[in-house]
Amino acid sequence: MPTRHLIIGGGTAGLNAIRTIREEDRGASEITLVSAERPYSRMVLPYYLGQSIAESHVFTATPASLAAWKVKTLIGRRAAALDPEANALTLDDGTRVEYDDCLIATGSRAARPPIPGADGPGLHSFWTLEEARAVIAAVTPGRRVVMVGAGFISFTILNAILSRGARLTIVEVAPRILPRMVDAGCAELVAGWLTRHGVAIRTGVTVTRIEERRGTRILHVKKGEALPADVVIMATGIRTNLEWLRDSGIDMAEGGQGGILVDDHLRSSIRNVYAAGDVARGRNLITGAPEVHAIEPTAQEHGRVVGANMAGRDVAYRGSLLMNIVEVCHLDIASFGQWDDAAAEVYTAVRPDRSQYRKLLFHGGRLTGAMICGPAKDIWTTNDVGILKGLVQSGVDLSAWKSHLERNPFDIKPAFMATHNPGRLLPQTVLGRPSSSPDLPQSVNA
Amino acid sequence: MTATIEVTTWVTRCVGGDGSGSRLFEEPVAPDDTLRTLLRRWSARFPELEAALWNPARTDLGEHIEVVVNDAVLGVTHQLDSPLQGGERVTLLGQFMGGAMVGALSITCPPFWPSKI
Amino acid sequence: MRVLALLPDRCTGCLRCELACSYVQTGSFQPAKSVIRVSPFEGYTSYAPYTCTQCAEGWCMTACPVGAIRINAAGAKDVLDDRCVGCKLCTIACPYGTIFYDADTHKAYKCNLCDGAPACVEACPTQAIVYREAETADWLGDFAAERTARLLAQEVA
Amino acid sequence: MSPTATAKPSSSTSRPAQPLPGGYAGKLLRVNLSTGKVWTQPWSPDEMREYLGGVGLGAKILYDEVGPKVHWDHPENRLIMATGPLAGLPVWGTGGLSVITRGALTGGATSTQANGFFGAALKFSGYDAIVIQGQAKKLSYLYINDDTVQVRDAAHLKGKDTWETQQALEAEHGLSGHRLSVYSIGPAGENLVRFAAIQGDYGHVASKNGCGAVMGKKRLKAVCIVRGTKALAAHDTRGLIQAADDIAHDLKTDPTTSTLYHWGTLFGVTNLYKLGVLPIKNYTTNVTTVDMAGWEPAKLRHGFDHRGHQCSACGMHHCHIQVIRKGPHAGERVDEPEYEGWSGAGWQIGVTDMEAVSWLNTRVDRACVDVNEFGWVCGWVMECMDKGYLTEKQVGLNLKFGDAEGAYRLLQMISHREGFGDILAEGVKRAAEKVGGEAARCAIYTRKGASPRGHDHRGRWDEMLDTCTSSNGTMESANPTHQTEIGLPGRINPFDGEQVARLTGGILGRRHFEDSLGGCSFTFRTRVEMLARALSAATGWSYRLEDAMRLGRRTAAILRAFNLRCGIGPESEYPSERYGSRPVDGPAKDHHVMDQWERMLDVWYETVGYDRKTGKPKKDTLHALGLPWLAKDLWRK
Repeated sequence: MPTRHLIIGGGTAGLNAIRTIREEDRGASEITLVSAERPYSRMVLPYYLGQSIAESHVFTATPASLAAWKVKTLIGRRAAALDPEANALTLDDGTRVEYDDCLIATGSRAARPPIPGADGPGLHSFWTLEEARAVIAAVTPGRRVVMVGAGFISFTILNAILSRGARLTIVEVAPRILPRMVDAGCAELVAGWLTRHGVAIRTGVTVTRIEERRGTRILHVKKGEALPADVVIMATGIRTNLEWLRDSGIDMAEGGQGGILVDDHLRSSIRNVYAAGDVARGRNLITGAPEVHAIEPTAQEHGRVVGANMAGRDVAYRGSLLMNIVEVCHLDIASFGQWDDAAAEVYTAVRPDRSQYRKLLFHGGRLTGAMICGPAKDIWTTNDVGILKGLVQSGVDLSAWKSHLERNPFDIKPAFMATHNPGRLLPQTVLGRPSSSPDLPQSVNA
Repeated sequence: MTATIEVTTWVTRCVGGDGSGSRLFEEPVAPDDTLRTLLRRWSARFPELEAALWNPARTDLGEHIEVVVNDAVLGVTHQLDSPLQGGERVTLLGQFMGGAMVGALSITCPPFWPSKI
Repeated sequence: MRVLALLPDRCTGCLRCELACSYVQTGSFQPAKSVIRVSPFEGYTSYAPYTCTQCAEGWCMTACPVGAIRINAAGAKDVLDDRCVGCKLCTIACPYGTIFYDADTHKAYKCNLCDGAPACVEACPTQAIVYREAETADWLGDFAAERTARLLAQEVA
Repeated sequence: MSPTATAKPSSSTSRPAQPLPGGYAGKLLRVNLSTGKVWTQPWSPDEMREYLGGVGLGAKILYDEVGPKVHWDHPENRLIMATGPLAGLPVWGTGGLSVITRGALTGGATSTQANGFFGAALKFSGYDAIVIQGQAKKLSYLYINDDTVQVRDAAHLKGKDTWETQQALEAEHGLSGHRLSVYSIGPAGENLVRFAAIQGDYGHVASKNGCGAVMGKKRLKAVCIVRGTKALAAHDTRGLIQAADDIAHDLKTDPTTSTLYHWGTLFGVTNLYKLGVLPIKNYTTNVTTVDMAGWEPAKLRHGFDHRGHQCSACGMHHCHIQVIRKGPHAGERVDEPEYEGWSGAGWQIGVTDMEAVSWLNTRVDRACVDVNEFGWVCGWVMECMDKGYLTEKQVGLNLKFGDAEGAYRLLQMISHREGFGDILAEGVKRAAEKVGGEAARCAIYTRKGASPRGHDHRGRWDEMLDTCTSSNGTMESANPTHQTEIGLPGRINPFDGEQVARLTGGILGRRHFEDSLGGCSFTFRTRVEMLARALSAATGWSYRLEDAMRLGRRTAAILRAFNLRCGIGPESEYPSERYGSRPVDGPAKDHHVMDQWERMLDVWYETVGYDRKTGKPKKDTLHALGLPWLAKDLWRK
């Protein structure tokens, strides 16, 4: 009898697991996908909002491609309870699905702060496709949009909101923008850039209450004037979808970001139950510590590693690198690894006239974190993004280069080459083999 | 009775050299030899040199080898049909600037990158 | 597979490869849009071209959330313009710094080996870029180490 | 740029929209250093077609905007840094820059070329040329990053030599290699040395007629351009690349150009020596006991740690950075001397130690004066001291032929105008006139104030005639290249003045055409027909050999008209006594150019169609060249 794989969650982790299983077994096993939504890519929703792509573009699998992959689908159903002893999942409609092994990849959802009025109707989050549709309907030319939260999520949709012709104000409780993605120096540069591009930014502002007055939302704040808004988007963080596992007996971290504890094969405390993506407390590549990254690249690698292991290979995972990139008004901002490490030796440089910022963080000779900011048009910005990632990823010894880089943190390419990074990186693959083109539906049929 | 023929610069490539340095040849001079008869006889031994030194009809010199006789460019003390006494030093000097297109008929390479568009 | 072998000792830094590449990328000469990029390694005296290694992992390809990067007939990872949304995930996933974002088209772009007839190879007047059957390798490492060592020594002095 | 406007900037408004031809950025960058104002000026396809770019464009702007009372040091003098339609395209060696201005040596027009990446960077930034006027209040530099153009304070660059200036700007902007092209003056330019040059990209020099003094007078230390991100299109890219390939093939395989391809101009030393054209010790001799076999190109390169340092898109093995092997300057990185360096910083001043020449040559570029004029000045001082015409007390040091370190000290004195250096900084003609007596009779220059390239023109009459009759402060026809293509004989008697004059006049225009395209005179040493083909493919207009020569001759005529307006006429078309003397030994010993000079001038004037008496291009000539407006200007009386 073929092995029965169960994938719970149709996001990045789940889909990558399915694709990898099929790359490995060419269709020999049974795969069942349980997903509350049709599989789509959250990463591209901002481009749908910004009208540069059609809605159809967001889907990462279609009924036809899932059929071609020979995946049995239970779309629109939520997982309700897992019984690891019985190797069975119960869905919200009571259906029971049995498995030989399963992957928990139920992801996360937008969180709302406990502000009076913040959970009322007419207030938006931007996380799911459904929420994106609502924002699209609400944000029209000339409308006053207030985004609460100046973090990564709000920055990913900033361009799209402006491109829809709305007027945008960003309100942030912290004293500066992007508190969890960049440091203060970079934040200042970005804030200046955004202000010059017509975005109103109010930092250090605590929203105390949101009320509705004749169709207009009024955001009352602790100090200063209340803000009127036609549309309010709450971009105040996310929460993992793990409540349904409460009684499963699977080990999870308490407090903090929570998350399912996993080993280096991304197995949970139950041997045939894997976890991946936002719900998994996976290994950090740099520190080795288990943590929830809740970023797309981590979900993707998790999914592939799990898929390979479910398909019977023995693939240990080295860990994921924390990394983010966002472009706002043609300014690129990216960070890698432990960019916010107080214990690190830090070199920074700013070129205010070119809106460029660099930060390099070292432990000894090793680059453990990096930050880069600069105009997207500047070819040397985009050139160096990947090189910084490579240096952090390879963990090469840069001792000989430290004083050079301290003087000029922008001049990274010679250091990258001279320390033989391409040579170190070339043998590295996530699955211990070359990756395939992601066009599996056709090749499975063939 | 001989004349010394000195071959220098790129012209040495036509007589088995590497394009630098110089090569010396002692060539017997017959009683009724002119510079032309001497050079015609001598250059016939080196097909590449012959093609470079003379025009295609072999009636006159080509245009990118300077012929210097006893430190004077041809045309000053010697013409091509001047008689030789023996003991002359005839230098074949590759022009390093100037000259005419004779040997280098352009070979058009097949178009490459435009084919992409 | 045939790969772009980069032979830095032959490079004189004329940047003709960048002209050729940008022409293939954009239809005009605009080295800022080239995906092969020549950098200096010892002040103004040592240059070398650098471009995608077409690595086995294909970090850009696996990172793409919409499957916009595929392997083409020449074996190169290639961006499908009509799929790419311009999210830049590939640019942070690639540890080599060889996939770029075009601010004009809002798409990622990279070396696709010109579908098997690389323009940079044709354009290079010193054969510093050769398209040949080989394992891809760290083409510049030794060269860069040698040339930059003197530079670093001077800085210390 | 309307043909009749004089001495005022043209309006940039209300031009009919015409599609931009291929190869052009379409705009001129204008900078007024007095006011700090920076603006752009579109130029029309009609103007592009008739003036091309480079010296063609520059000559026209100079004629239109610099009146006779605007001397070289007047704030309203224009410093034009122009490139041309092939710059930035994949034809070999097309990073070209032409500097056009009213120069400090002749007081007339200057057109002097350099390469590297400046021209390409300019085009990729969206400009075909920079036209600089006015005078900054304090030392400044011009920064260009696409549309961001700023006049910036250069106090921190004061006194720096040109290589130091480029390094400082690279560090300041965090851009090295070809990501930042810098052309600057050295101390010599800052101190208004009359033969100060403009150097860029480590070894490329626009050196003639004191263009660096003009830049210094404007208090402009440097122009630096970030590579630029704009697109440049060719009309017919396939045709352009085919033409570029054909030119490259020609350069590699044609017997004469293949020498340049492999060795650059290094062959000059041994070749020209054999013809008596290598200047040795200020024209006091043409023979040496040095074994010339050691001066063959391979020997000049052998053992140096060499680095190719080519210009934009170039495949020649021409420009190199080398490291000094031994001696007091071992380890120093220098730009491999061109022939002119081996001659001006070497043979002309009696220095035959290769390491020393190599070092001194780059030091000349860094202090930034013209290496030829430096050679004539320095060699003149050496000879005069040797003969007792100048004393150690006068000069401030004892300088002998062959003393490279002493020559360097003299260079420093000149570039800082210290002591006797202040007189020498005026150039060899003015210094000789000032010192007078027997010393004056040893100096090598033209009566116009220009001086020869690094040759002994007493064995190369075509170049002497060219140097004396030219309107750009140096040779303007240069040595013949593929002259049979335009119906001229491939071989002449070099000591038959009439033949020489006919050839020199006959090739007039070719060089002006080349220098209008934005490329290098060495990679353009192919047939004009091939260049015209590349230009046609780039622009979409059809140019043939005749068009090329006509356009070049137009430019020559405009420059000549400019000079005549400045009062520089046929009366000054003579070499100095020493320059035109009879060689005392060597291959050209029996030939004295002055015996035939008047006849040479007659024939030259007849050949180029200029009036022998007034020096003006004849009315017919101007009409034939399509310059009726210039005919009106010149012959209105």
